[in-house]
Amino acid sequence: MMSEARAEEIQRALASNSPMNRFRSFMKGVWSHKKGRAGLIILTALGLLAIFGYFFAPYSPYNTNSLAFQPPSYQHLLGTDYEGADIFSWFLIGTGTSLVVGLSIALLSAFIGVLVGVVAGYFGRQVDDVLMRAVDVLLVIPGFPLLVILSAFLPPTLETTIFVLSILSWPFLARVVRSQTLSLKERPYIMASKLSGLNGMQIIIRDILPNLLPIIFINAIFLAVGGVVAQAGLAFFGLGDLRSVNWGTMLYFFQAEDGIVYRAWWWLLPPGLGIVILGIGANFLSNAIYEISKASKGNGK
Amino acid sequence: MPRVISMEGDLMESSTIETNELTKDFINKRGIIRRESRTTRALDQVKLQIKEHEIFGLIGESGSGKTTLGLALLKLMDVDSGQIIFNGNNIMKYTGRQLFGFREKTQMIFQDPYSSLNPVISVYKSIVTPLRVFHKELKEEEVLNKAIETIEMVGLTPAEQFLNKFPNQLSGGQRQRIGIARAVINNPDFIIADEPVSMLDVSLRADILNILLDLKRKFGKSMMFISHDIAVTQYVSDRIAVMHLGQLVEVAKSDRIINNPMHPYTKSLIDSIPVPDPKKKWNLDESKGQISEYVNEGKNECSYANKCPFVMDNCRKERPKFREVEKDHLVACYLYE
Amino acid sequence: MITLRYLIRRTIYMAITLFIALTLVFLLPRAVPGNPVMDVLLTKYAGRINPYQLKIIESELHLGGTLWQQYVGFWGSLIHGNFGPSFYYYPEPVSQLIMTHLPWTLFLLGTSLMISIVLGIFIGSYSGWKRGASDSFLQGFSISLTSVPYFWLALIFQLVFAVLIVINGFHIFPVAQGYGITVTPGTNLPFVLSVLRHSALPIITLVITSFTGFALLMRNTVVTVLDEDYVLLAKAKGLSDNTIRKQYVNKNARLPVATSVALAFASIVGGAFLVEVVFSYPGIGYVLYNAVTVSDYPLIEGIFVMITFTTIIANFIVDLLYAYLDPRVVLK
Amino acid sequence: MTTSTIMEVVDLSVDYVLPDRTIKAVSHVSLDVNKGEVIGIVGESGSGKSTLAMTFLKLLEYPGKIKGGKVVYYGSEGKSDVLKMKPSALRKYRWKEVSMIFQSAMNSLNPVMRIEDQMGDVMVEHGYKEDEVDERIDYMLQLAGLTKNVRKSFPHELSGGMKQRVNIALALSCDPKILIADEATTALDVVVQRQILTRLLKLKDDLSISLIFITHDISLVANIADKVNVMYAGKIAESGPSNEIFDSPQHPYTKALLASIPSLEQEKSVKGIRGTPPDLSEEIKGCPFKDRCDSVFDRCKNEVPELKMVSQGHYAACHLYGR
Repeated sequence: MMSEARAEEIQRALASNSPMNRFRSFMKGVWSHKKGRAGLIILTALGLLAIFGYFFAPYSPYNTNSLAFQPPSYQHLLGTDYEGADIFSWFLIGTGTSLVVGLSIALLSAFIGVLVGVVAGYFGRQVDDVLMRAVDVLLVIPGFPLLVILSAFLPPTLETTIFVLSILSWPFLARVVRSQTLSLKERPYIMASKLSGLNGMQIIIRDILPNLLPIIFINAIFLAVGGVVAQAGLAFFGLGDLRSVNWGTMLYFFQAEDGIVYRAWWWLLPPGLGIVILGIGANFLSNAIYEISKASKGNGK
Repeated sequence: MPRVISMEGDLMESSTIETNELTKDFINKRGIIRRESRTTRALDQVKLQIKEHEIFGLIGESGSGKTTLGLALLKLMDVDSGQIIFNGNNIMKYTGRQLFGFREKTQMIFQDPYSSLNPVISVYKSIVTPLRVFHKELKEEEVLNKAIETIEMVGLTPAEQFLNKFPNQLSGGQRQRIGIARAVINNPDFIIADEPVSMLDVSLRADILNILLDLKRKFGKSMMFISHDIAVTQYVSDRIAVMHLGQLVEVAKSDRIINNPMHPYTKSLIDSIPVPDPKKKWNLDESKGQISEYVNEGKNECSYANKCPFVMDNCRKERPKFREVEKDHLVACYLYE
Repeated sequence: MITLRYLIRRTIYMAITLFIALTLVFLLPRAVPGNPVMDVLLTKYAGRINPYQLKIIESELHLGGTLWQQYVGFWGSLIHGNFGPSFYYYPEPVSQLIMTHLPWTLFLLGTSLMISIVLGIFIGSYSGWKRGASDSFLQGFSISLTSVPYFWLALIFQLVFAVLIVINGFHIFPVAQGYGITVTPGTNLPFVLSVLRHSALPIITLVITSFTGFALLMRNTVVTVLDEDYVLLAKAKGLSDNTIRKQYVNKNARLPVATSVALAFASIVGGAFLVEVVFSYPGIGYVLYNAVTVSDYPLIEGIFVMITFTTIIANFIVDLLYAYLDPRVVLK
Repeated sequence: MTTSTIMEVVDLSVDYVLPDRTIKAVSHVSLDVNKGEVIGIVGESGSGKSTLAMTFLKLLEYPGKIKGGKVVYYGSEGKSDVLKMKPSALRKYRWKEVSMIFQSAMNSLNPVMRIEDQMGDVMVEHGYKEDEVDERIDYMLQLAGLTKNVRKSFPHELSGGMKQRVNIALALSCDPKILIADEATTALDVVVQRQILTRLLKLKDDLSISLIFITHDISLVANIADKVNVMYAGKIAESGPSNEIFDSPQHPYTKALLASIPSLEQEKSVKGIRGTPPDLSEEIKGCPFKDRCDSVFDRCKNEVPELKMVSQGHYAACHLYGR
């Protein structure tokens, strides 16, 4: 029998492997990675802006008591728009809406994409054929015109936009997840799990999904950014809820109300730069995750 | 020990697993962009018996169907026709509970130490899975004790240093030992070791082979040892079967296969093995061979007919049956009829 | 290698895709409660279209009868290339409108895609071959560009090059439109020059936002290919760098780029549409934008069908091109 | 060196310089290659044998770095250090003087070029005339045991064995003086391996070239090499005529290696070598084999053993031998 001390030692060793600990050490890895840290800082800053921006907004976005098309000043840090509303307030509040839209799209489409991809990849045969044909068709049909036609017929709300964009965003992830699943499925350790009596769902949850996490996470980040951009594009096209305050509607009104004629650069820059910064943060973070997961899986040969 | 009468009427010891006329075709046609479709017979009426407490070696070149046979025996791949008898039961149609019961009794050791362990699962979690699934009644402490015992049995001491490791923190040899520990922890009746040392450095192979021999000695496991390396196979196996393009061509005790190969294919195989002895330098006059590629297309003929220097008309008319040419030495070749 | 069998299969596949897309177009307005098409006709266009014309439109758009009758009628019209009349430009047929504006979009798309691919392959190949400084520049450049919305960049360019910068009273580029008001459309030099000048900013916008994708992909594959044994063997053979690069590296590295063109096409269409809106460029995107603004449903549907068709054909061409570039691919 | 020496490696060291560490892949290796000789270089993974082969053609790339030493080639125009050659001279030297069959010959053919073009470009590069090239392609394919119609094929249309033969044809296409085969048959089945190797050895005799045969398979070396170099941790542990190496191995590593492989000839129980090779990115004190060696003694821990002669032409780097 084992000695008491040894048993304790073993217990301690096993405990250090809890999921919480692994997540913590993963985050530590991201933080100590140069790009990862930059990405985390950028995205956290934007996230904080999204959550608390509303409280810091100096004006209501519907307060149109000031003069129109004023350049930045102390009263209006980012100037005013065609109605005299404060652009800085619009931007702060719009950040929240835009990010919520992006995040919802990412969650919804990642969920569909992963589900379809894993099921098609793991169970194969007819299930795979049917699902992948659907994915192929959706990938071939040009996304933007389809978005336009869907949005044109559906009620113009933010929920519609999220729904429509999610429906159109998942196929690519599904394909990525499927091809990864196909290659994972052939690994001997999956066979070992089968031999150990695990069933399909158990294998997917235990063996396949954890290996896909980095790639799912990376794709979800880009789905979120893509969602923000696509929502802005739709809004710019006059589709979706134009009463909602977000980066997309800011750009729509800039175009529709001749911001260009008034040379209102202070109106044009904030929403676009917001998107660009979001994109850079996402890129940094995903690069870091990719490199870290590659290094940790490195076979050490 | 119960004695049963085999198909040929010989008296045989009881077998753990046996197959009857196992046949499997691969038809290449998948995807929109695809290459020529043709049928390849990967298993061609394979008939064998693996006895209790024996290590049964299976040798053959790449593409001979030896891995397919391994997967078929463990029901990891479906076959087209034939029978697999495990512990006296025909397992061909097993699904659900029956398959689950069969899984409990079988295991496999894989070739690639790098992809046979899930990179995101710790050593401990990896090896205790079979216990957790098949023996839900075991207490956490019992599982742990069994894990430690098994890890030390495969030569990794002290075990606690390894429990918590992830595969990328282990060397190839250590990974392969963990793979073995996972295969034996549930005490299965039958294990398939598919090229378990071919991806390891030469100096590490011997220890793995000795572990397998130990397992047999201590626990009397039945094992099928699949390999392309005849010297290695001979070292661990009691009997050896030679496979060529889906057909078994010769089965005998290990030393008989090596010292008295009969089938022309076995002969050329044994002949081609490099021997660590400079006095046996290769004769350079045999370098005429054209490389030609044949596959088993499922015709009723000897799979070696296209390459065999002794080929006769018979060989292409009907495939030769196994004959017992000397005691326990089966050869499928018309030269011995 | 391409077989007849493949061509047939592929055609069937394309037909199925188109069928699904069109059925979607048919079902969508009918799935929304309270027929939005009729609503729009009755409210928005109440004064402009008289009740008699309304009846004609209703039958031309197959808005009456059972769903199945409507569906059959819908297909009947489509086969004749008839998408019905535009609401806004009534009674001009949708097909006519599309035909007038399609060349503009094809010009914009074709030119930018071509420049992007060539530029991407060239820069990516160079950067992958050299690694080092140009490499991190490309990475940084593309990281900051990948998420830039096409239309925002277009607006910036418009603001800077067509509004803010004035040299001797002249702007470098025009603010909007497809050609100047002083030229007459036709095959005359002033018109051609005017068209080129007007399309410069839209094309530059599209190229800048899309070439980095190709460049980065090319760069990454070049780096991978450089590690291949056949490149090492080519070096061992004593071949010149030039030969190695052309025959061994680029020939292999451009294959994934070719596959990516199909996906890029679908995405650049959206970009082009938005950019057209910014520059009021007389292409399909601008027409679609106007159609959306005035709820001109037949026009929206017609444009969607046409763009889907174009994309499917483009995909097919890319596949053939791929089979031509890679001897391992058998299209069967 | 002797008059028939064609290549001489002198005190060669190669490092892989990575951002966070430096791996001493090859350290202080010296060896001679004589005309018409088959030199075997054996070693396990990470022993530096492939890195060594790369230096013969000066093919090392980032992060590989030559730390010191020479690779002297005795050509028709006198001797020259390969590692100091200018790019133009180097291009003339490669393939014309020394050619190579690579480790994964399966992947060493360009998938999008026809076989004849891949054989042709190198001949044109080395000055063969157009019509001559055409004939030579057929001739070389035939030498390697292939038929003419292979020349129009793309690599994916050939089997593993055929590709390997194409590689032999390619390697011989410019009449080299030395042919390096780096794990050239590792991926092949034993029967095909034997066919290909016997043909290669026969061609070597007919064309009187030298062969440097690199492998992890010590038995294979016994069957074909005249002289053997056993590498361990980037160094030559033992070198000598092959019958001496196999009949009376001196270095404990060679002995252990031979004891670890099962043999068809005699019934013996095999024994692995305990432990693992040392991490070459760390400073190794003393003998690199000391932690795995059964005959280790004090001196091994501090002093690096030099290659010392144990009998005529037979050297071992071990403190047990020599003074």
